[in-house]
Amino acid sequence: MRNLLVAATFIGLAASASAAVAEVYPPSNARAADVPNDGGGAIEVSWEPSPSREIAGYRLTRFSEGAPDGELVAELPPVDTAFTDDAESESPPVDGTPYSYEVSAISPDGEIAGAPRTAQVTSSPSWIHAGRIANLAALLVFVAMFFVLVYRGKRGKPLFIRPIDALDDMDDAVGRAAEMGQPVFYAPGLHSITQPATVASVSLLRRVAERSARLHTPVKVPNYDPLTWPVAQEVVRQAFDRAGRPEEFNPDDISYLTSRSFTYAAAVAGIMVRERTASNFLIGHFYSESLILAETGVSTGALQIGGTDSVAQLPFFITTCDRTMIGEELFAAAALVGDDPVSRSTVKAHDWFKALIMAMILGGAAACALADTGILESLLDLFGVNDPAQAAASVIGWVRGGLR
Amino acid sequence: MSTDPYIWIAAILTLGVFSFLYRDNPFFCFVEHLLVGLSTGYMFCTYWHNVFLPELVNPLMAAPFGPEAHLWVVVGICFLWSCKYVRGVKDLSRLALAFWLSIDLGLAIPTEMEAGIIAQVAGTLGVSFSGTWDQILGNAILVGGTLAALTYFFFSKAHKGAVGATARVGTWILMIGFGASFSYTILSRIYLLIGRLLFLLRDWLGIVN
Amino acid sequence: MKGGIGYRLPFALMLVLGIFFAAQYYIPHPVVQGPKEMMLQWKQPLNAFIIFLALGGLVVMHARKVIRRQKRWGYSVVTLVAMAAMIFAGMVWGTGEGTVFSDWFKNLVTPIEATMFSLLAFFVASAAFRAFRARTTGATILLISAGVVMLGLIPAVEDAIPPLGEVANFLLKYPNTAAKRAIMIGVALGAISVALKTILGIDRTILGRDER
Amino acid sequence: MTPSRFFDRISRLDRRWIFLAILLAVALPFLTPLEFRAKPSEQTREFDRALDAALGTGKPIMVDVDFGPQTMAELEPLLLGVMHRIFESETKAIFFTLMPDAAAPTRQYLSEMAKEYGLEYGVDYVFLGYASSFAYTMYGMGTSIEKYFHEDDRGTPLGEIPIMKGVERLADVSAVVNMASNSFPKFWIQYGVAPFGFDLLVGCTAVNATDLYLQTGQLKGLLAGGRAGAEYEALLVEKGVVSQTGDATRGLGSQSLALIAILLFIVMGNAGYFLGRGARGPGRDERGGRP
Repeated sequence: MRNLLVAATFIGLAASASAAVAEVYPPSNARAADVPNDGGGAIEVSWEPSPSREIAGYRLTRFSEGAPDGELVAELPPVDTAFTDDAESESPPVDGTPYSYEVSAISPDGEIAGAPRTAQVTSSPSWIHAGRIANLAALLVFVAMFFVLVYRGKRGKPLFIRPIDALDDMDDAVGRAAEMGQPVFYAPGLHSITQPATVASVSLLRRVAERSARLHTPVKVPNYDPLTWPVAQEVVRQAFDRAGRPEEFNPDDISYLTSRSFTYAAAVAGIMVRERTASNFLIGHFYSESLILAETGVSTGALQIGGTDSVAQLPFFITTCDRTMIGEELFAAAALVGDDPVSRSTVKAHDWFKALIMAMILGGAAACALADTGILESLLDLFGVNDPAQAAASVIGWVRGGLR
Repeated sequence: MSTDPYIWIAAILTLGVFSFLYRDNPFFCFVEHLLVGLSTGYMFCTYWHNVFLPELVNPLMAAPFGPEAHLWVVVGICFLWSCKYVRGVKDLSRLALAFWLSIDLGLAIPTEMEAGIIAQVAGTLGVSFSGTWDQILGNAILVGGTLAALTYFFFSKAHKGAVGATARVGTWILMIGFGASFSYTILSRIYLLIGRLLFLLRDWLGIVN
Repeated sequence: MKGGIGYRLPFALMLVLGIFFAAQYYIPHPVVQGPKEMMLQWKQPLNAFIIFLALGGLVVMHARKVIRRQKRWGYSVVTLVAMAAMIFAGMVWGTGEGTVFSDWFKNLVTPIEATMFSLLAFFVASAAFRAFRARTTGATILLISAGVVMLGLIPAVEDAIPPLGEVANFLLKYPNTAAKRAIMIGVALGAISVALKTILGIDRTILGRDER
Repeated sequence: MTPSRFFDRISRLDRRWIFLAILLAVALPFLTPLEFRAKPSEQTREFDRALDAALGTGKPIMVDVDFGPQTMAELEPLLLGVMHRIFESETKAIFFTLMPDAAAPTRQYLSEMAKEYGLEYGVDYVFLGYASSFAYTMYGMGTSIEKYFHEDDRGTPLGEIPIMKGVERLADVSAVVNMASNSFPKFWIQYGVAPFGFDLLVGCTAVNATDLYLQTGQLKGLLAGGRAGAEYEALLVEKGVVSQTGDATRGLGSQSLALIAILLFIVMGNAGYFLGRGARGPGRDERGGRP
């Protein structure tokens, strides 16, 4: 409706400005099509601009069985060459009803020239998003690898996984705190427990807590996320139960602080300094405050083990922690921590998929290099491909388009 | 010098935080505890006024069985979660937790695939090898570096021989990246400090214009 | 009890909903998108509710400290009073622009948090001093990369040695991107794997329960 | 004290000395008449050329301000420079924000500018206030601005504001300038420039610039961080738009001194490490560079 008003002002202004009568030609090649990959109720109409030099705008009219005389959909400024008739229209298209559209050009003095009506189209919702099929295919490949390895893990097939140094260091760090008679500190990151990195972090927290419980060492876990807090509390409580020392568990050690990152940083800095934590674990997803936490830990002389999936914070953990789990290492460590054969074998699924990715990158880059040096074209020619230049261009187009 | 009492209070609190750089002290401890109280109070009120009332309580009060009646499920989930604190029915809270976990973890699977894998792979395999020599070299490093760094993340192969050598190059690529990003961050951090110093020197003391 | 329905039901719920939320990404049809949007709408009020519970936990913890006269209990009083004052202001006079609540936020919370943030300027320096030392090959490369970029960022140095800025840009554009991409690919694989393991009930750390 | 003991001491210097040095390095340029001059880089000139081209069209320009008090020191000079440039050329400007924290400072900058240039609200400039759901808003403004900002900051419906006549969507303005401390420029590219194809000019923090450098093709201009702010101030003085440089130029001094201080400390650290080896037993404080 607003489009209408503005175009109307447009036309009015333009009409008063130029009194000369100019002939107006209609736009050409008007066509309508269902918008793909959507939930239905949308039709896209497009056209080539009118050859008239000066037009006031376009008018879009829709015809259907219910409105054989047509209903106005929109009036549009002259720069437009497409319009989507969807839920924002006065009466949105109904799925399953055939519509045809007429696009007409309006001259500055209100003259109207219509293009032939488009063919009839019906909008419909899609069951599959065509642009995401590559994603789905990749996921299915990964899931297949995952299940093959889970199956092999269940059958107890031995497999080699390289040791992750940080895991051993974690045990040593707890031992160090116990020797010094000072608490262990564990920050599970700023994300909710529903995010993968926090899930991995809590798996590691369980190991740290179990070891601490056996060594009579308290674990301080200040939380930023209100949902991670009760889960972390439960995990630590269970660890103390399993170690047979439920009486040593202090629920106040696993506390909720606040969900504002620099308030959290201030409070954590206070805890590190005042509780004199001997070993600090900073594992999970962090933001800019990561360096405040880690540098404060350095100043108290604590042994620090970092691990994060946050690419931007890794440089700070690398410079301030004694050991850092970089990205995927965090997830791998979490999978290996329980010595569960099924969990262990899933790590191998990462490797299989990574090998596939590396092969694709190598192949794609090699194809690009061959194409850019002209070798690809001569190769295709050698194999008797018709129109090698065209073939090479389409291969590279596919590669550069992200294999879609 | 400022006459606004708020500026004075803010300036004193600012100094309290800076005092932590020298060592922990009661003043910083006070500021820290004050901040925790104020910020959690702030969180309570904003969530109450901006989320809890308009998105749950008000729609249900206005029309308990209207179009937003599905929000009763939220009340149900809150109830289940609260069972955590009741002996005997504690297990019911796991249902609520399962709901939370399934949404975010389910969503994470396709979106990680898209942003973390497909976008990154597509950006790497279609690089251009035409242009100036530094662009060609750069793109070669981009492809080779990505492959080497990915090799570092191989867990089911011992890092020995050719794999070990490639993985080693991979760690170097990682280190170059970490070093460069670290340095680039310094600039923005210095400006944060400039901002606080300007507050102290200009807004509070007025010795800088 | 381990195989009991009470233990299994949450896993079943998570399996069904988890697969639904992964699959909806590929299915634009309203039959799928409608329920998805509805459930996503639930997240915000639920989030508010768990925050209220967590704040309750914080109050209980500090109250316990005060009552038991634990170490530094006085500071817990500060926290409790500040929180009560803020909530009182926000509930009685509202939270809009110009209220006491927003004034306190702007003049008390913001400056302290901004100062905490600005401590990073000091910490990047002390971290650089300690970490950028040519001890091992890795550390040497870290040192060189960081040093070159830092030098390139000083205008006077860049004027004196023009290629320095270009080298810094080169490092940032190519090896840095390679490193970031490799990390992101690895993180994505790890995240998908953890999500699958949790949804399928292979990893029961979070939703499991002590069987004793 | 033997030399190796001395160097060992240096390698384990108390970090509070470093803090003191940084404090002095950052504060000195503000307390002393120490002058640092920035030379406008090609990138900064390119930004100005793009802005100049937009101002030359005679259409209003849109400015999206997305930074709060925390990143003000870095981004304020960029925004003020652009504001001077716009109002000096007597171009109409539409301001808005997609970040709640940015509303109050934007209001204040605009009232100062209005005083300086004698601008009339609603005619020469307008502030549309804050809109939530940034991605939807960016995308939606390609088709209708009014749908996302029903009324301006003072509660006037958009239809009644003179400056908004004929400004229906992003295609009706000459360019969008985004001053952001977060990743909003990336979203503008994704949700605005890609589907609707208008001119986007960006001012961002140095931290976020690393991501944007790779997308320079989609930006008409990029000012990254305080250094670009100083360069832009110098450029505006050169063009006679303003009479003297401001905070960013002094900030450039702080930045240079602090970087030099950090570099000196790194050199000291390495010297201490290698020359002080003799005095050091096997120690643990060897962090960094180890994954």
